[in-house]
Amino acid sequence: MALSREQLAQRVAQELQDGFYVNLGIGIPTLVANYVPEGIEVMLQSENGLLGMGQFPTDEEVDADLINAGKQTVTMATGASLFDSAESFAMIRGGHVDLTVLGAFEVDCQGNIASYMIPGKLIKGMGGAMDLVAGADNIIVTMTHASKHGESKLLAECTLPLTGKGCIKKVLTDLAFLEIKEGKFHLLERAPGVSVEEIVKLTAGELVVPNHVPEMQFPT
Amino acid sequence: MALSREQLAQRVAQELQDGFYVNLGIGIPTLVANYVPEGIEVMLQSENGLLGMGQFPTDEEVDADLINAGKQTVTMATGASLFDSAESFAMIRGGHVDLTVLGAFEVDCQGNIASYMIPGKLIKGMGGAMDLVAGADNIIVTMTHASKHGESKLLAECTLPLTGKGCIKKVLTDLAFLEIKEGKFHLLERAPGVSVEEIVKLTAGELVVPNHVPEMQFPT
Amino acid sequence: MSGFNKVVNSYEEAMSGLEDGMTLIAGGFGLCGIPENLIKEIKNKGTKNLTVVSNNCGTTNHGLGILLHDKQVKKMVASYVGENEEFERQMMSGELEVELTPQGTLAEKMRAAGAGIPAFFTATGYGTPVAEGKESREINGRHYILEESIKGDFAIVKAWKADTYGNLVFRKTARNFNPMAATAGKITVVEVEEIVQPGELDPDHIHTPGIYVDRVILGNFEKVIEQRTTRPSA
Amino acid sequence: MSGFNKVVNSYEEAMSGLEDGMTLIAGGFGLCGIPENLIKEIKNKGTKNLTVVSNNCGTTNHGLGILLHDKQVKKMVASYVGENEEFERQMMSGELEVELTPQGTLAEKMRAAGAGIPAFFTATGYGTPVAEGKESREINGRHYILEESIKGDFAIVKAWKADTYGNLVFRKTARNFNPMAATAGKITVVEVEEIVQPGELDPDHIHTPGIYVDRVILGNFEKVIEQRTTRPSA
Repeated sequence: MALSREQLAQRVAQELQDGFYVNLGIGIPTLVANYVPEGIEVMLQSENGLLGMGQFPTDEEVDADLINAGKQTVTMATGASLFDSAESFAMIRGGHVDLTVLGAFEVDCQGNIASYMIPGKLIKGMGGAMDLVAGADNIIVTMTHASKHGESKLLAECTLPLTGKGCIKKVLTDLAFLEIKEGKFHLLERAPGVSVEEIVKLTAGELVVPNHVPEMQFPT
Repeated sequence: MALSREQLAQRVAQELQDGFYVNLGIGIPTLVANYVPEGIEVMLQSENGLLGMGQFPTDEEVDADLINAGKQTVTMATGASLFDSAESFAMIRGGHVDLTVLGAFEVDCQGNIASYMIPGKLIKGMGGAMDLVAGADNIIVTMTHASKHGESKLLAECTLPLTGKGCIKKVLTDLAFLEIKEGKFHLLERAPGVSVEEIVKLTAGELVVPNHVPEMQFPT
Repeated sequence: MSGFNKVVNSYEEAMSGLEDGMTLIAGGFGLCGIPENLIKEIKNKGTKNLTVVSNNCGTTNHGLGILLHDKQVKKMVASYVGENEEFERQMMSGELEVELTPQGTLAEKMRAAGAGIPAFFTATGYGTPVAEGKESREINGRHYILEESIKGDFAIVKAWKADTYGNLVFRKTARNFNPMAATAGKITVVEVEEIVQPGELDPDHIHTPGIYVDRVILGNFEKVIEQRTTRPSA
Repeated sequence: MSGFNKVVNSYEEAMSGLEDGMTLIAGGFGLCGIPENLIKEIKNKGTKNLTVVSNNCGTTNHGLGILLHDKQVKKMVASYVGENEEFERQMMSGELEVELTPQGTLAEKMRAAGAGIPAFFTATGYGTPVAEGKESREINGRHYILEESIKGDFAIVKAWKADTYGNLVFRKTARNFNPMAATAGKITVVEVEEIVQPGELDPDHIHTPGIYVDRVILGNFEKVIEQRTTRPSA
């Protein structure tokens, strides 16, 4: 079975370490905050100028001056700090964020990522994504492995305009957890019930498959 | 008579305008603060991180955490702000300071200034002077016109290592107030009782002397 | 009246001098921390052919988005188009020139302009469409591109409080691009929720010193929320 | 204990990992806002061949100056030598390598290192000895030189207050180079006058977010004044 959005978030959350400063992109990455493992504390960085993002506010707590990068109303966690956009991206560009999680349309086995536009169809803009992928050492891309029509999004070479070049090392799809190194995808784990064959079929870029590919583990 | 240190400061103070943000260098420039004309308000920028420098503290007010760029204890004027050194030099380099006053060993008629070292003899370091002369549009250099041995310090070409190139337009010496333009010194005013001949004799760089050179005026 | 008093009393005066074809830098992130009434004044003035530099262009009906209706904007420099249909439509149709700029690069371009730094190297955008036409260079084994600073004829800024000298304090994430925008305008106009006397703001807490600010005006803010997201009360 | 607790309880622990030949970035301006006891610990450790990056090198008997006595410093990157005879002596005699760097350029080099900007253009120093060996370029009719960022293996910082997460607040002009230094160290150690609990510092008033800080230690400060200058009491 392909992973649900919640399972994607849960699997990413397993990569968190105590004391990590983490930037979570819009969409599935945002859900990761709901699955921080017991005994671990992380601080969430929101690139519009907040380190230590808290949960959503109650109706009474809503403050138009306190939003996250997805423009949602939020609260501050204890020990939070506020700063301007230049400082925020100094943190990001300077490599001070321990983990960045973001979505993508395509990745390829050179570590390239495309996530901000589909020429002629869709232009969202890159927002902070180009800075995040260029600045972080530790990035996890969360995405669907293939389109609804079965076209792989893990390519030999991205077809869409790039968000970043040679910067992605870890990809979590709804089917598999993969590492990118030496110009190849390396299959690390498969989603529960998903066969290696299916993953191979839906991965267009060169894929290295070890003898044993463990299933992802989720707490029950 | 050559101007006293106080008169140099007084003459510079006549260039102040209401609402000016001013950086005063160490030495004679610092004295300018004592002669701000009636009805005019200026704010003093101290490049170590203070805008709105006040007078010296009383014994009771002395605070080791509040000093000026000359490392003297100071106070804050009403409406002062504090900031870090990067912000301070953003103001300076970005051209936000309205007037900069600083000393020099030599200037020349190309607008070059030398003020931070005499090879083999003296190395003070440039401190913030290189940033100040590069960042400001409106600079007044205060200096003695010649050495004790009668050697001009207003040269055709500086002999000492430069602090800045082509950035000086106004020079106030103990003998004269001069403008630098089109590769020449232009005599604007002479110190009371100082003859044009004496100024000509002590100016090594090309000097343009108009028919009438007014004496500087000082309040009595 | 002190030469440092920056307070103006009408929006007309606040935006006087803004002319067709000028470059306008605006603070704000989405609809958070935007100078709402300065933007409305620009709409009322009908100034045309503006180049607007701002992370977003508001939404279709709020913030900078209202300048798109009457085609007041010739060119937009922004990082994000999403959530503004009119912006996307004018961009796709070619009516509006758009220079998509990464968010951190945009913030740094504004800061650099204010700080007298004409250009800087950044890894952001290397190997992407953003790098086209720009110098790239390898430094210590990494690839970077050269980005130029971006200065505005006008900067419009939203702060929480100002004193009459133009010292500014921002509130929470409404700070965002505002401090950099304030430094990057030849003329910087700030709209605030409260004006206090000099000396009332703690000098250690001032985010933007008044040296960057030319005009301050007291405004009433609507503060539209784009994504009101809540959890149940306990 | 939280993964974000940065507090250490001994100077030995605070400076552990500092080794011969490393680059050390230090906050402070003259003797104002210097991490006094972190410097003393380096003297006690006897670490040698250091490259020290700081606006000044203290005075002969205080601050970083105490590292000059035992020749612990191989190279000094600073803007100002004056008022420290031993510094000047070692520089003139060639015992100490010195890279004189304009004060604003030095501050920006530290900030750039922390902000992932490897190099930037500045007009400061163009046409002077500072420009030697550096690229220069004309941009929009002005001349600039290219300056590279400067990163430290260690940064030592003095703040007024910290919370246990390493969020910092500075006081008056003791702020100076400290916030930039804090961002520029691979390991950043901060000595403070007071440690408070997370949540006690107003998030809007924090000058340096804890993300830049690795270790915090509570210190006792002598705060030597270089130029005590007073006016008569009224």
